[in-house]
Amino acid sequence: MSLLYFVLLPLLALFLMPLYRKHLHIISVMLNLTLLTLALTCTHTLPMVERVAVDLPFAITFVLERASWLLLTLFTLIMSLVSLYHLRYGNDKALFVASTMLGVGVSGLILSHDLFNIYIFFEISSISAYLLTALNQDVKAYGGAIRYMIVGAFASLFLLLGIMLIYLSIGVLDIGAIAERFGLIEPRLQFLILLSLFIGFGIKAELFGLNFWVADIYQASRSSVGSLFSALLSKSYLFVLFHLTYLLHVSPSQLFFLGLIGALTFVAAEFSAFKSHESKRIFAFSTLGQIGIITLALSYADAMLSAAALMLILTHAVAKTALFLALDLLERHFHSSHSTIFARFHAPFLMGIIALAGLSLLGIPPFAGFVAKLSILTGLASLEAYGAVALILLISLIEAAYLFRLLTGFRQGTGKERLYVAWSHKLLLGFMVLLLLGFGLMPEPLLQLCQAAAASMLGGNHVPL
Amino acid sequence: MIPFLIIATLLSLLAAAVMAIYSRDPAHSVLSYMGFGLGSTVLYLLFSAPDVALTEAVIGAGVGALVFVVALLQTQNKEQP
Amino acid sequence: MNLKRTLALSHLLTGLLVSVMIIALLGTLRLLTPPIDTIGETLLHINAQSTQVANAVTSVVTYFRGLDTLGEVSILFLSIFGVALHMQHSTRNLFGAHDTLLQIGAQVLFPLIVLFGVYIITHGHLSPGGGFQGGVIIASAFVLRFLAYGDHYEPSARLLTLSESLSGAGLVLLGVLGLLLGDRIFAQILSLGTMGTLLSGGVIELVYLFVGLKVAAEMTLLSQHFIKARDV
Amino acid sequence: MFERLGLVLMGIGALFLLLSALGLWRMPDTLSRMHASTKASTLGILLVVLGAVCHTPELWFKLGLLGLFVLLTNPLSASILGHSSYRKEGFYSPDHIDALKEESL
Repeated sequence: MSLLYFVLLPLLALFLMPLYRKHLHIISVMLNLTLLTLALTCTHTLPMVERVAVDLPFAITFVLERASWLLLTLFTLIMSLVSLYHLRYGNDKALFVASTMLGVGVSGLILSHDLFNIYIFFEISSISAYLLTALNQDVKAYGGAIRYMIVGAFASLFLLLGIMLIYLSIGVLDIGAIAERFGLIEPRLQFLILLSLFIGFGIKAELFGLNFWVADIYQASRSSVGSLFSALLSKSYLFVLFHLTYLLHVSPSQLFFLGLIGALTFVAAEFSAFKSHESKRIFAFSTLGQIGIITLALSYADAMLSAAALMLILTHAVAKTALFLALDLLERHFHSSHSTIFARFHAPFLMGIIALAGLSLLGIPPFAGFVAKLSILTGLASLEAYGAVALILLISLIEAAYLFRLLTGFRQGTGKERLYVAWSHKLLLGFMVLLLLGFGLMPEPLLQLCQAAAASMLGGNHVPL
Repeated sequence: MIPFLIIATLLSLLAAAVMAIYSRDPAHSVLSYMGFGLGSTVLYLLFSAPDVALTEAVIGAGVGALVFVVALLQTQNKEQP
Repeated sequence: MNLKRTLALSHLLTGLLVSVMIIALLGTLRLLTPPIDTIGETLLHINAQSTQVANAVTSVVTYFRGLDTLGEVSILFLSIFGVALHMQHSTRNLFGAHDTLLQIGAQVLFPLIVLFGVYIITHGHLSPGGGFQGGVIIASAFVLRFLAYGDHYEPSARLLTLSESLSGAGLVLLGVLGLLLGDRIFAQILSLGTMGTLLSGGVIELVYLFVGLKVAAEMTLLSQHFIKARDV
Repeated sequence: MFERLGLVLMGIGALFLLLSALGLWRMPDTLSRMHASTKASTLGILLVVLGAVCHTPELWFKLGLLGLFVLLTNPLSASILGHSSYRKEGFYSPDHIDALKEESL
């Protein structure tokens, strides 16, 4: 079993496209389920290290340890769910190409331990994200895609600058080798490298100050694409950012800066979500808010908090996927995603899904989101960061306010228009909510997985040279 | 000799880039862009990277300029229907 | 968000970028103590041992960093797919010239240019060049025909797509075969031959062949889409 | 000996190229500029190629192909340029004879 299959199999499926051009949706489901199975079979053989072509220092190394395994499983799961969701809508070539490529990009991002290879996967995932944004082929979609492209070009420029400076000064690109020699670089140059890497990944991970574009992109694209963006794309960039941060042993003041950025992201995003009235914008800003909390928690470089942050990544990804897919059903029916449409129809099932997933997002007891948020709060309290605790609790009120506003919008207009939801979609959405509920009631196994992952992420998971 | 050539090429690159930005006629900009591509080809050759030079000559000065020319023709068609 | 604000934003970002780059360059000029010299030596040493390829750049591109090349090929595929998706309704040719001299010239030059491209691809492991460059050169022969013949020249889009896809699949399959038969991606499953001859380098030559075919088909498709695009 | 000859030939070729560039700079209109640039530069490049062959004779095949390629493409592109320039602005002729007008372009 080789780790490269996570990259090679989707590429093969993509290049063989002309052979089965009528059945792309079925191939997509089969591919993603295969990858999910592959990811699950890797459980017992962690950590796995694989070298491409030659040995170090020129080798590209692929590493699968606890943390990246957790994310890889999550990504393949989400991809499978989304492709199952699209099964009913038939053959869509553009969606197939872009989403499969996005899968290649994000799995490469978390698997690869070579900085330039990471850049390649960064580009692959970015370009597929532009394509996904432009999927609707109308003026709004093109505008969003072009804006995304300009921002993305800046991100990759800064990333390339950082990579170039690293290669010029120590002559290696493998992350483990860089971590060993990073201390040898002149401190001012170190700061410059960290800054450009931070800007590069921060733009894509939608951090504060660099995220002015996010809501427009989500609004321009389809809702089902939004689920891919918020569950896969930003999470993988965030993972790489913090993976590098931990490996390079950045100073406490720089970690504090990251935490500050996280807190600012959180506050700004939740306020913006409160102000907006378009459901896709609201969920986009809420994704930003969650990313803020995750950044804040990860910036403490503490085992318990990092585990909690990983848990939040998992629960948030599943909840957001359910929300966006439900929204996509609405959008396909009404051709709009303004929050007033919620008052126009009668669909108790969809309403229930949105409500339950929203509750999990908010952190209400029987759901998995609650466990994640609670462990973040207790972790912060055990580090005596009471300011952060108070901030999260306070801002969560705002989150509660806009989510309840959305839900009351639902209740007002009962019985106007019936919305038919196919049983397969019901099954899919119900599965996701049950997943959230199940992990909320029995959080122990998941928490243990997250703790092991956090330990391996913080421990530097050093690849022996 | 080589350092002098490098500096001369760099200066002409700078001139080509400035001309590409500030010339009024878009066609002149495209021409300057092609000049920029050729200049960088020479630069790569001077740095003894013939592979990169070949790529730059074919893609930078050839295909890139073709895309610009096509875009130029399309927009001009739009202006005078 | 209107155009003005977007523009202002991009100016701001450009300013930021330029200042950071200038600072970086000024800083690096003083601070760097490059260890690069040693890398080149090591690389040539490894290359002589493991690949038997005269052009060391080629063995870096296709073998040591084969995965990166695969990624770049798929980036190219993705961007050309994007262009094709949004420009697919071609109506008329932009260059409607009917110049007899140009047509005859194109007829004479077409096989020569293709031959040159094939030469560049197949000699990628011996001299500067390789799949990317040769592929683009072959595509430029097709561009010449587009220019000369206007609407009367339509290469089969189906054939182009098929050759593009199959060469990409061949590239990935080569990697998978390396994983299955050897121990790593693009492992040398063929004999290496002696350095400097045409049939040396084993898998590397095949990789460049596939890359060249793919790039040629992709670039031809791309230029066809651009030249025959409907009024935007 | 042959090396010396090759260098001289290359020098003459470079001189022709310089002259053609000068003509491109100094001539008044498109057609006369092309007159200066195409002929002189074709000759110049061929002389440079010939000089290179004399300088390193083992490259004769590739350099011969290069010369052939230049001979094929340079006049062709010049003719296309001339045609399109004529179609755009015509040319100056003191006795108002325009032989190209009768041809269908």
